[in-house]
Amino acid sequence: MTLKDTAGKLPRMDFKLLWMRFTKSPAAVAYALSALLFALTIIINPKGFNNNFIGSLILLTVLLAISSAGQTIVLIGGGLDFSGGAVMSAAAIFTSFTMDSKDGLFLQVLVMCLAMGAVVGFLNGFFVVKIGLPAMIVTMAVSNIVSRLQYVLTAGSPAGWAGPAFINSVIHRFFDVIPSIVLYAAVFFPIVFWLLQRSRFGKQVYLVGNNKQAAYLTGVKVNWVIIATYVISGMMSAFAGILGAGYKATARVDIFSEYAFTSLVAVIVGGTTFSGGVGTYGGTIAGALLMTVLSNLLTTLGLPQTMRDILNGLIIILLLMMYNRSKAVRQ
Amino acid sequence: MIQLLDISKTYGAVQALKQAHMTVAPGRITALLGSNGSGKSTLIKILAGLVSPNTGQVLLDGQEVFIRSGNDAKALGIATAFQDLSLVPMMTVEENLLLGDEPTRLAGMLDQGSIRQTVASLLERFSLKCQPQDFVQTLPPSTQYMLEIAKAVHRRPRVLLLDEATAALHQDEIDVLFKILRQLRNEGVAIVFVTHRMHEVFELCDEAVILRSGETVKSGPVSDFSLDDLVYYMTGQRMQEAAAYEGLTHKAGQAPLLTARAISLPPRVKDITLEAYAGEIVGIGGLEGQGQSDFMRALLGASQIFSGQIHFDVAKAQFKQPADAIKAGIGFISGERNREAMFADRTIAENIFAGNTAKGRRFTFLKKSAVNRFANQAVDTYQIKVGRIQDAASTLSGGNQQKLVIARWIAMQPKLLLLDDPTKGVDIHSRLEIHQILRQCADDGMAVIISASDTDELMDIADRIYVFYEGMVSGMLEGENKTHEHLVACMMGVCHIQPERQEGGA
Amino acid sequence: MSTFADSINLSLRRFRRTPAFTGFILFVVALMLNIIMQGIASGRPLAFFQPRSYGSLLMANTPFILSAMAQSLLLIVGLLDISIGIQFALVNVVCIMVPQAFGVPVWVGWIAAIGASLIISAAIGACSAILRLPAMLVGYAFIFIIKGINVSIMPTPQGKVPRAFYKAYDSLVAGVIPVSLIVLAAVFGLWLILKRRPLGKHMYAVGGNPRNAFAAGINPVAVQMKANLIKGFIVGVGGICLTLMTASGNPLQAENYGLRSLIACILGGLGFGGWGSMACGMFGAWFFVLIQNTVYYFFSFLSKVVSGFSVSSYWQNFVSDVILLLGLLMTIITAKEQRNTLKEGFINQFKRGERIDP
Amino acid sequence: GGAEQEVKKLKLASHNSEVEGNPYRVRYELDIQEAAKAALEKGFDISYASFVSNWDPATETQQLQNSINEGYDIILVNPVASTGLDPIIEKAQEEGITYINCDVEYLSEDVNILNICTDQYYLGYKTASYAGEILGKGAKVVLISAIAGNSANDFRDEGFLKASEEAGLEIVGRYNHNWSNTESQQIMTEIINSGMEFDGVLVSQCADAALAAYDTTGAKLPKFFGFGDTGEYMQRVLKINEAETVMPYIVVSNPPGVGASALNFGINQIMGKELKDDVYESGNEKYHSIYLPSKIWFTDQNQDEYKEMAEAMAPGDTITYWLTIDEVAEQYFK
Ligand SMILES: Nc1ncnc2c1ncn2[C@@H]1O[C@H](COP(=O)(O)OP(=O)(O)OP(=O)(O)O)[C@@H](O)[C@H]1O
Ligand SMILES: Nc1ncnc2c1ncn2[C@@H]1O[C@H](COP(=O)(O)OP(=O)(O)OP(=O)(O)O)[C@@H](O)[C@H]1O
Ligand SMILES: [Mg+2]
Ligand SMILES: [Mg+2]
Repeated sequence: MTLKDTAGKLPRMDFKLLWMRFTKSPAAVAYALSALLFALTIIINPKGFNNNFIGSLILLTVLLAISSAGQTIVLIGGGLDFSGGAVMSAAAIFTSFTMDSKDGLFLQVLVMCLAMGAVVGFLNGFFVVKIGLPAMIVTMAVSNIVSRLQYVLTAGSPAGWAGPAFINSVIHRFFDVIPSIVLYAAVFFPIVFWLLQRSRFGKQVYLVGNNKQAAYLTGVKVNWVIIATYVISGMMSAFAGILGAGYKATARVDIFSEYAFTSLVAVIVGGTTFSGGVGTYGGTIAGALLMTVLSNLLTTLGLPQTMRDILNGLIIILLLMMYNRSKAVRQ
Repeated sequence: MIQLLDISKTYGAVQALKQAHMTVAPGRITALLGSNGSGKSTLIKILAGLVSPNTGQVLLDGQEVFIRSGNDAKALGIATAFQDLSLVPMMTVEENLLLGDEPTRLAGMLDQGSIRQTVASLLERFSLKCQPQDFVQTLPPSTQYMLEIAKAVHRRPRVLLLDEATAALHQDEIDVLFKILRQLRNEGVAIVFVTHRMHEVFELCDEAVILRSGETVKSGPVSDFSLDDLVYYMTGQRMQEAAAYEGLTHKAGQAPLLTARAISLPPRVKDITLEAYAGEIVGIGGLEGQGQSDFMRALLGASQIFSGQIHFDVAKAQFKQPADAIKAGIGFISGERNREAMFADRTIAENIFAGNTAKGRRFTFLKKSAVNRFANQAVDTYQIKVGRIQDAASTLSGGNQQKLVIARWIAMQPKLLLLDDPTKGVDIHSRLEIHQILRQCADDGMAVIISASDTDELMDIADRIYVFYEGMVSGMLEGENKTHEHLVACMMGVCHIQPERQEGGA
Repeated sequence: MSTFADSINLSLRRFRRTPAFTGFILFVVALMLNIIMQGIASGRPLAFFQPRSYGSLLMANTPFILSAMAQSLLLIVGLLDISIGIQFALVNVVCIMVPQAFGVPVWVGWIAAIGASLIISAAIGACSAILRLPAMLVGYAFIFIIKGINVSIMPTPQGKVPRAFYKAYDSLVAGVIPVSLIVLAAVFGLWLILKRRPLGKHMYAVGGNPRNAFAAGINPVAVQMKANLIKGFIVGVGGICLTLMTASGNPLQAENYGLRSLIACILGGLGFGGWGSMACGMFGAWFFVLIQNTVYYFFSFLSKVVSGFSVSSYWQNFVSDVILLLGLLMTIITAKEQRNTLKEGFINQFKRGERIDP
Repeated sequence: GGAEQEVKKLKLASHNSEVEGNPYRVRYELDIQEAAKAALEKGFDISYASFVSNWDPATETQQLQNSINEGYDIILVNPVASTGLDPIIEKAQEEGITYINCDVEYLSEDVNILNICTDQYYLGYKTASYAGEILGKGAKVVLISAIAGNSANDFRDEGFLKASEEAGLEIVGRYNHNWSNTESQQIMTEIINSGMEFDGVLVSQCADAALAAYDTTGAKLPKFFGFGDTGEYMQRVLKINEAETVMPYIVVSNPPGVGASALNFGINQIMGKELKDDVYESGNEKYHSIYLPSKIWFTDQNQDEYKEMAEAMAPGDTITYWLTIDEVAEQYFK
């Protein structure tokens, strides 16, 4: 039975079909769940429905979504990048150090941070391809060294502040609601979308992630593509780090290290799988939104830290259950 | 003894079985036939406990039974050799053969002595030359399939299910297997035998059950059917005689598109010289493992030759990786489609477009509609049966998956197309279609090099056949030399046939 | 004579093919470095061989080594658990709080602690084996859950272990064998038995390919659950060792054993699913421990010879981490034979049953 | 006081649970180094080595054991946890090593070691009392603590609660930032988002990041903020209150120099001096803990004297100072 057969029949059937398609799209479900949790937050605490809330929701979502972009690409390509947090922190330190409360240095910072991200990404990719050990372990090792270097180079106490105009370009509120970071998103999101969905490179990433051997024999330069995903991931993390410096105004060593895991959770909740070859950036954005709303809800509930931790863990398990159950052996 | 009644099974939107039924009697070998995607494997897996049917009953000795796991099947005396194997590649031969069935002694510790003995006798019975301590993944496919069967037979089943067990076997192995199967039949074992090779049906089987699109269309004693009948029930069409092809296609004086001279690539390829002209189909024959695959991969640049020269399209060609070869206009289709060709989680459209994806500038804008148009065109041209082109490629049956892979390359219009045993496990009907497609390509000026494990197929499709034996060309069959007898003789290495035209032969 | 040499040669060649070879080489290298460095730093060439010296090294690191050994079981069945570290803290907390709250003898606390570890392991097993969720993120989620539980049971670090107990744990049997070594040997003995039982084979099969194991009549879920429970038991033992070492309770400790044990296992030659053995985890963990110890002595030595040299402590971490990366690089040479298997195994771990065999 | 002229060599091992990413601990180690150098004047040539356990009790134990084996004279420990080192302390003392615990209080009655800590209770108490002064009775505050289960945090919380009660402040929400800047900013953002009404924010350090949340959300500043002690925090509050008092705040120092002070306690002990009888009065006799009062604090009212110091600091740096050998001798020894 194909689509055409059902199309003419009762509208109820259409609904069923739509429902089926909806449940098959992790991004759609993640958005729906976000809306649900958002509504729940508001119901529990009606005062929470204010400009601040909406604004910072958008701000945090965008920041998380940008820092998860690289991870999305790497995971689709069949890898895993644990160095996102360390690269972000390094970029943030570099940004506040270089800007040192002065404006007009954005381009210089951008170029140098992206270069740094690319170098770390290249090391990741190169070692993953050459050492041939699981990406998780290799990138973790590289990430540790990036963290240690931050320390060695700043003596543990990085100096300087991000430039005021730059800070403003991240956190300014349009109409008191929309944070100006959306301007960055307006450039960044389409680039990622194009890269993954509308470029030959993106398609190659999907093929490599799905079946490396087949991709190789089909003429894809597999190692090149794998290394490129890590390089791009490093650059995107570095970019996220720059924005992070704007968000935080100043940086510390390892300030964004938690993003290594939070971004991974956002990506996975957004429907990208560990096995590679499957996933979309739209899903990741939805996952980032969901994680942000969830964190807000937990704060709204005002539970003690222990309960908050337990609930947080349980909810991650629940979210994983929605999409990330691997197939049963018996069908 | 075993009866399946009204079995239905759907995978998402695909209906694999529609109220299929089958009866298997003890002491009989039942052929389970059907074209690709007709649901044979699904039926087997239901009996093996790997697939749960949506509706229907399984009766064993008249009693309804529920097979929910491999363990249930084992308890009921059902053993299976799967089409896609059930060995654990990182474990040894010994461990695999006895997996789930290990003999123990005191306090549940493994009984090493009895393990060693059992395995040795099993290996001998199946004339297997591998060592008990070899890791399975290091063994050639045919040995792995024999192990799979040996493992099933070792269980001393009442019901033995063999899903395309012979697809990857050599003739000598098939002989061993048939001997054992006949023996088991005499012992009263009920055997279900799935195959696409019709002569095996007549040679070995007593009963036949024929599936078409998941329905049982016909069953009865094999003696009631002719070959034509079988094909008719499987496909719903009478077989058309493929017009036997004769004569050379390349004109004298035409320069060869590809020349491979004295290629060596240890350990399998020792000294191969071969030419291919635009517009012809060159066959590569030989027993499995005589260097065919390695040679093709060397042409593609997937492995580097040790010595020799390759000229492609006039220029000297020493490709470092497949990407370079493909850029130069070579296409490659592997018969190992799951491992080397399919992108199972990606859509049908993306799979068809894959060749195009790999080629060209990486950071340009790709229109979605362009991809879809390309895919739709291929689907129409090659009559691939798909639901929607946005469905995952894994929803297609084996034969259609293979057509998809072929479509992927042909749509790219390469100058030279390499096919490594592309019709393994593809049914007669689809196979003919694929042959027609290849012939069309050759007529349009493509050079096609195809290796096949099936001699009939080679005879049917190839203009010239190079026969490989132990890494060398034992014969080049052409014109009147191209006979079945010559082919088999060269395959066994007992005969050398070299055309005069070829100066630098082996 | 020559046959003896041959047989040695043969077993050596066979050993090179085993996954544990990688870890073993790293272990030997690290051990040599440690012996030399410690000898130089302390001015007594054989300082390492003093029972007190290696005894305290063993005593302090037995929990971590056990964490890697427990982790290796999970890797063999194709799972992993990064919350293994905080589970040690859970065991520790229960060990301390049960006697303190109910006035029962210490050993009752121990049994309760092993019970708690088994329950948590069963819950994690249920998520990864029965619900089939990605094991790494299950572990991540459980880090939160277990932390919450730990702090609920024991809001602040506290508690005591009777002196006799921790003195006994830190003692040497016959003056040369540390008690902790006996614990390690006992757990490893458990593995040797396990390996020679059908369950051991089934673990490899399930890790290698769950679908095919299932087809062979093995219940992958049951095997993975059993592996989780055995892991839980080892964690329980390790947690008790931790408790005896620190002689008190701390709800938030040892968290980083989770990721570190994983790295140790991979360094030691384990693959994700069906490849390697507990020996790999053990050697990998030893490598970790010995390198850390060596770096200690290295810097201690520097501060001695270079007058006015004050060690900025972050250099120690930097150097340790660089050595770990070098260790990973070194596996290119040591694990040549197992390289490809490992790569495939990693994909396999997430694809579960989707694997297409050669 | 032994021979002033003769130089006595001493080997010092500083054991710390963390350095990386923690400016406080960085400064802590630097201060110890400086204090060690300064001791030369008193005739002690101190070689310094430091070891970091990265929050792993096993590594800590092993490193301590190594230090004992290596024959260090003074072992200064900022421990991973406030319990769990009894066995190793016993060994150290058997070897005659001067073992001093500092910063994170070590809570064991079974061993007799000196605990030199900053008075954590006071930090919370001072903050909440000043908040009470500013906000008045019945005002609402939120309390963001550090890590639940950490002893320093718990002491501070006691102080916060006690003073809040005395001043009649109502605590309308309690949260944790787990000593993470990122979490601190996130949690403050979420508190603001929740639309909850409160007048002041009581926060157990990481105040800079919490304050940054007001920038990023664009919300109206609260009527009170405290406490923090980093360059970033001080620079932020000074800027906010540059022209006039916009947001009352408090800076209370939790000096990383406490380690250096502790070293000087040890040196005094090595000199053979004895502690005064009343040293535990403002401490805890049970654990032999001496609580050093926080010497520097300032608010919006007396900020001018501290402006110069604050502006010269790196954002992550904290206010530091320590007691010299003589100061320690004078204040705490007979
Ligand atoms: N796991 C699956 N998911 C979705 N569809 C499936 C799956 N397995 C089989 N199918 C579909 O079910 C149908 C029957 O497949 P089955 O494997 O039983 O065919 P078959 O007769 O064994 O074919 P072949 O001769 O090619 O092996 C096919 O259309 C196939 O695409
Ligand atoms: N999945 C597997 N199947 C079969 N053999 C394996 C598998 N994994 C590893 N092996 C091989 O089998 C050997 C088991 O024998 P051996 O006793 O030498 O193991 P080991 O690595 O030394 O571990 P241990 O010391 O714990 O027994 C492994 O070391 C390895 O070489
Ligand atoms: Mg089939
Ligand atoms: Mg062994």
